[in-house]
Amino acid sequence: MSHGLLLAFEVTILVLAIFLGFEVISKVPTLLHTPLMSGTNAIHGIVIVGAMLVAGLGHKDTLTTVVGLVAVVLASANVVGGFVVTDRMLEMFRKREPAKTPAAAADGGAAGRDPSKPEVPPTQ
Amino acid sequence: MSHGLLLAFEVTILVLAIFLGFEVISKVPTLLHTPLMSGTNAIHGIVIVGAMLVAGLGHKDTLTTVVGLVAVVLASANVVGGFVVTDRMLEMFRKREPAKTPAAAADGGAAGRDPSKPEVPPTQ
Amino acid sequence: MGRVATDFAYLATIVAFILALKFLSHPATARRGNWIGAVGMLIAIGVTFAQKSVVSYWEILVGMAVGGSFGAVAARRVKMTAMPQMVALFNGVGGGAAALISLAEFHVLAPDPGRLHGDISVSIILSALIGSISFAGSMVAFAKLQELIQGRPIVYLGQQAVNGLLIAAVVAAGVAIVAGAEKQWLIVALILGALLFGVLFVLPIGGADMPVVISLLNAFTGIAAAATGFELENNVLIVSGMLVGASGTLLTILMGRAMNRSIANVLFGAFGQVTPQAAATAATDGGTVRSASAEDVAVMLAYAHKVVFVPGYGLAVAQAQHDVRQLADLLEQKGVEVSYAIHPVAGRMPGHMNVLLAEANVPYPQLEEMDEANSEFSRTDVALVVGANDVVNPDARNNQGSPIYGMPILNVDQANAVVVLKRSMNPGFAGIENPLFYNPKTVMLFGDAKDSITKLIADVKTL
Amino acid sequence: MGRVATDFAYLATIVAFILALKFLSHPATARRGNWIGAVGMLIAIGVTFAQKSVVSYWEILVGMAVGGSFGAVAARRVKMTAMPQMVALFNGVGGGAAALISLAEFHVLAPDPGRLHGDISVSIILSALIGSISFAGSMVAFAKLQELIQGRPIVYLGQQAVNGLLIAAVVAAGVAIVAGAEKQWLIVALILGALLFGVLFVLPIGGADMPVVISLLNAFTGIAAAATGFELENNVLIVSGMLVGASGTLLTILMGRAMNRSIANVLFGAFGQVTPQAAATAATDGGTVRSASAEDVAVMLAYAHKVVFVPGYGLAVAQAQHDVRQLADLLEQKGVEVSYAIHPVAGRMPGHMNVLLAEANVPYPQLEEMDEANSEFSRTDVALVVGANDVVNPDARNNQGSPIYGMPILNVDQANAVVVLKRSMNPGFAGIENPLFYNPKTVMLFGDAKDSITKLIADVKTL
Ligand SMILES: NC(=O)c1ccc[n+]([C@@H]2O[C@H](COP(=O)([O-])OP(=O)(O)OC[C@H]3O[C@@H](n4cnc5c(N)ncnc54)[C@H](OP(=O)(O)O)[C@@H]3O)[C@@H](O)[C@H]2O)c1
Ligand SMILES: NC(=O)c1ccc[n+]([C@@H]2O[C@H](COP(=O)([O-])OP(=O)(O)OC[C@H]3O[C@@H](n4cnc5c(N)ncnc54)[C@H](OP(=O)(O)O)[C@@H]3O)[C@@H](O)[C@H]2O)c1
Repeated sequence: MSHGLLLAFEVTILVLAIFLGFEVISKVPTLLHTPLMSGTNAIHGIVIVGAMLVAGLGHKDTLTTVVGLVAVVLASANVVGGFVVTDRMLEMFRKREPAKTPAAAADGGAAGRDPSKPEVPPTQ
Repeated sequence: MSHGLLLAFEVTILVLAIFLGFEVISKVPTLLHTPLMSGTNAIHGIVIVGAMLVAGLGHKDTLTTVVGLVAVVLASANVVGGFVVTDRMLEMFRKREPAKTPAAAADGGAAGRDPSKPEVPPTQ
Repeated sequence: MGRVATDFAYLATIVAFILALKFLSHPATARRGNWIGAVGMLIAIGVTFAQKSVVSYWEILVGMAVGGSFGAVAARRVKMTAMPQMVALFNGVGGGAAALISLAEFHVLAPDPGRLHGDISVSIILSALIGSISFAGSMVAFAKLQELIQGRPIVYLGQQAVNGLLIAAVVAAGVAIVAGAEKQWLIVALILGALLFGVLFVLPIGGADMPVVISLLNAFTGIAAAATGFELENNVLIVSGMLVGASGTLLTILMGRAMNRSIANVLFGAFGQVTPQAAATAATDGGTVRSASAEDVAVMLAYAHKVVFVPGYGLAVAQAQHDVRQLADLLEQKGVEVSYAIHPVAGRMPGHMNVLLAEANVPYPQLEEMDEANSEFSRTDVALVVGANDVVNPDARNNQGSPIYGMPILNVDQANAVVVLKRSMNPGFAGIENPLFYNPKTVMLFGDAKDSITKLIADVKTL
Repeated sequence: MGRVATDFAYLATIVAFILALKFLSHPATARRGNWIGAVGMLIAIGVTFAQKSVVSYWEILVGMAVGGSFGAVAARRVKMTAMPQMVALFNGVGGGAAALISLAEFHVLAPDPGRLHGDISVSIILSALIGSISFAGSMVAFAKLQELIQGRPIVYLGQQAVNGLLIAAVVAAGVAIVAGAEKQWLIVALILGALLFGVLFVLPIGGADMPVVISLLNAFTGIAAAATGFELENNVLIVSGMLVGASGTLLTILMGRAMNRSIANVLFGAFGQVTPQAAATAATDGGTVRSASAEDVAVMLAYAHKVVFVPGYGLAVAQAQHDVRQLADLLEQKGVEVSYAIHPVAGRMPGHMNVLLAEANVPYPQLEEMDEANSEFSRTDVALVVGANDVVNPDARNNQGSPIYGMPILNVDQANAVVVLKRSMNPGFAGIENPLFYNPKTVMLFGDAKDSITKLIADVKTL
């Protein structure tokens, strides 16, 4: 397979990825815009693969070594920070799900409560 | 590029096409199920490319010639018939859009009406 | 045209097909989508002609002329109501073409055993196998819908076992070929076995389930085309075939869901057999059926404020759409408010009623989808059910034991009065009793829908 | 691991990322989606380690330890309210990494001019260019949001012309390289020029528009990563990068749409400048503003049947979410029905209010989206607007000349009474006057939101 054919295949792959990217996101609720931005941010941390390929080369000169090392540092920060920040954001959102007030206005039932149970109504 | 690498690229392309196919169709109204079935039917008529590649070969034996020719006949029927049938179906659906009975009950005002105007109630 | 240029040119076809699918999924753009797909196909054909390895132009052109004109004529001539079998036919020939390509490729590439790359032989086998099943299955579907053979499910004892053994044998032949036994007779045997399997697979499925089956076989042909792409190392075949394979699979599931049936139930349930107990319950109900004359019904209609037509499969059978439209116009002239309630799976293919009524030029604003229609039955004087049955069966709402329980229906029983036009007390597609007919609000007007409507027109005119 | 095995293994990463995106798009599965993405990334890293050409493990491991621990600590430590600048930071470093990879590749591959394939040099240029812009732009966005530099748009005469000339020069350098002038200094100059352009491009954009800009730069980094994939002939980079490039572009458009602004307006409109005429109209309105004391408001709240809290950007600034929750609990104990009306673009990032209120453990059923909330204002006694302004501005509904005309708003003016908590009569993000404050139904409670709420809590307790 020639270099040109390889390129043709790569471009085909690129085009499919463009359509797929658009389709998947097409109907996302406003609520998720920020976490989704952050999640895709983590995904483009995939440049770490490129950084590893450069930094991992044997017999390289000083410039390549330094540039490769810095690229790995930056890409790793992107990957780890990206996924962790996204997870923290989504953890916040998730808290919303359980809810449901057992309406324990004055029944003093607080003692018997399991702390791992879904949210307890705010009746402090 | 080795045969194996070519295959790896082809499989990548295949996987992207699977996801894309699912995503694009995911929210289609019942009304369009039949025309969509027919439209995708026309698209897989793309086997005509394969049939042409076989039938177009030079120096082929009788079996290949006959099989290739029959394949071209079948694939062409698929392509032409598929697109024409789909178009006829969708033409029927389209008829719904314009409609517009010029509601010329007894007011005689039909003369002054702009036919491009939005829908008028059907009270003929 | 060199290989690289070819691949880039084919990319245009790929993009066109993706856009075609996107456009086809929206009512307003669907027709344009079909055209975009056709343009993409033209590009692919042009590019293929320009390929170096393609030298025998005449054979191709003759083949195209023959196949293309057959396709064009058949597609132009067919009646709107025969669309599903046309789709089946075109789907089948596509699958057949894929299988033949694989046969020829095998013949060309494997003069001696043990010469093929594993992935090439796997794709040749898959394309031959799936393409053949799709061809044979589609032909049976065509024959059933065209009533060349009996539409009812054909079942016999041990059917599943026979089918299972057959497909196992076919797969074994495939494995042998991939393992290196690259003999001509093996692939021919494989194709013949797959053809037989295709026939046996579709025979036990009821005629009315054919749209779903055709959709599935459509996905099959797509997958066969994609496999052909691997054989020929051709991206446009891989992508286009697999787009159809994936979207067709999803569409099949969606179609089943619209009927509230699983795909397994459609394929192996032999739905639509004559079920004795369904007929038996008919009398047990104890309710009485009131039958009315056309004159009575004409009076009801003419003096109503609001009449809703509820078309079903019987309308298609009787080809009564033009007469219905005429009756509706007549009633409107008399000041009656008229509309049509369209159930998504009324008839035998999705969108069936829309196509029929559009053919009769029914004005679009009078067509109401299920939810809209259901919100209006309570203020409807007469619901006129024309050859519909299952889609107005209140058991779907009330009777947990009913096979159609859970399917959303048109609640015609909320109208002040219901008139049902059908020929007998026979059940509809699901083969079950309909309590609506025993409802005191309901009167039956027996007879062919077209005849009954014609009489109603005559009678309304005299009022 | 050979090249072919590597490519198949990377396919697992591609599938994981596609699934991650699909899951991230639905509230119920979003968190799982993020995890699937992380697993995909781990696979890709493992596969890359196993590649033959990767021999210097230690450098990579040291780099990962440094970068990874910085990322982890920063991401763990950051306050919820500082999320947008964190995302900007991580986005920037990703873009920087892409640019550096291209620099190194160029250095390795092009010791002499005229040696690179055209597509390789084009992708090196694109990745260096776009990656650098993304890096510099993200850093400016970070600095603006972190208030290291002034958030207001920085504008000067001829700005667009300067930016235009700069980008033209950078592109010219790129074209020269592709044309064969493969000199080290040219690509270094290109990177420096792109960095400067990134800074100048983001400086004139207002701090509050930063979420949209970050989303755009996010797409940029994705595209840079895809270009890196072409350089290295690596599919996982091409697909993953382009998925982010495409989905990020669409997300940017959707974010703009949610604010009823075009992307061009966000990027070049310098929205949020001090607009003199906006301040001028303040007095002309002629209406009077009623200011109330905390005691008065406490009485209104305690004796209401239904109170709706309307949080906005001021709530985030004042960090008053915990106090608001406390006040709401107190009111509930007194038998008042309490809910929160969440506008989709209240605050400075989509979902901002949800994150803040979730942090304060506000029960989910009390959070109401815009449409739901709007249907209830007419039966609301008091709408308590806490640091919101534009999202409750009736001009968006009534005044065709308003810059925010057409944006859907929370119709608090349909409540019986409105209380607005803010520090002054200053406008909000859009820099425009709000007639709500002059509405006879409205009273203002001036002061920092946290202070005001604390006072309200104390006063309600005494009642
Ligand atoms: N639309 C789809 O995509 C699709 C696909 C597959 C299956 N289905 C199934 O098909 C059914 C559709 O429901 P449906 O209510 O439209 O039809 P149906 O339940 O099949 O009932 C049709 C009725 O029309 C009557 N009929 C037949 N020929 C007639 C004629 N010439 N004149 C007057 N009446 C005639 C029949 O009764 P007589 O024999 O007594 O006249 C029959 O009861 C559903 O069960 C659905 O799940 C739909
Ligand atoms: N959510 C997003 O994704 C997003 C992104 C970019 C832009 N935007 C834009 O941001 C705006 C959001 O509307 P909004 O109503 O939430 O905010 P806003 O219109 O910006 O108004 C915020 C108000 O809070 C007040 N405030 C500030 N600090 C305060 C404090 N410590 N205590 C009490 N009040 C304080 C300010 O008035 P004082 O100075 O008088 O106190 C200001 O009027 C919209 O225009 C939207 O288009 C949103």
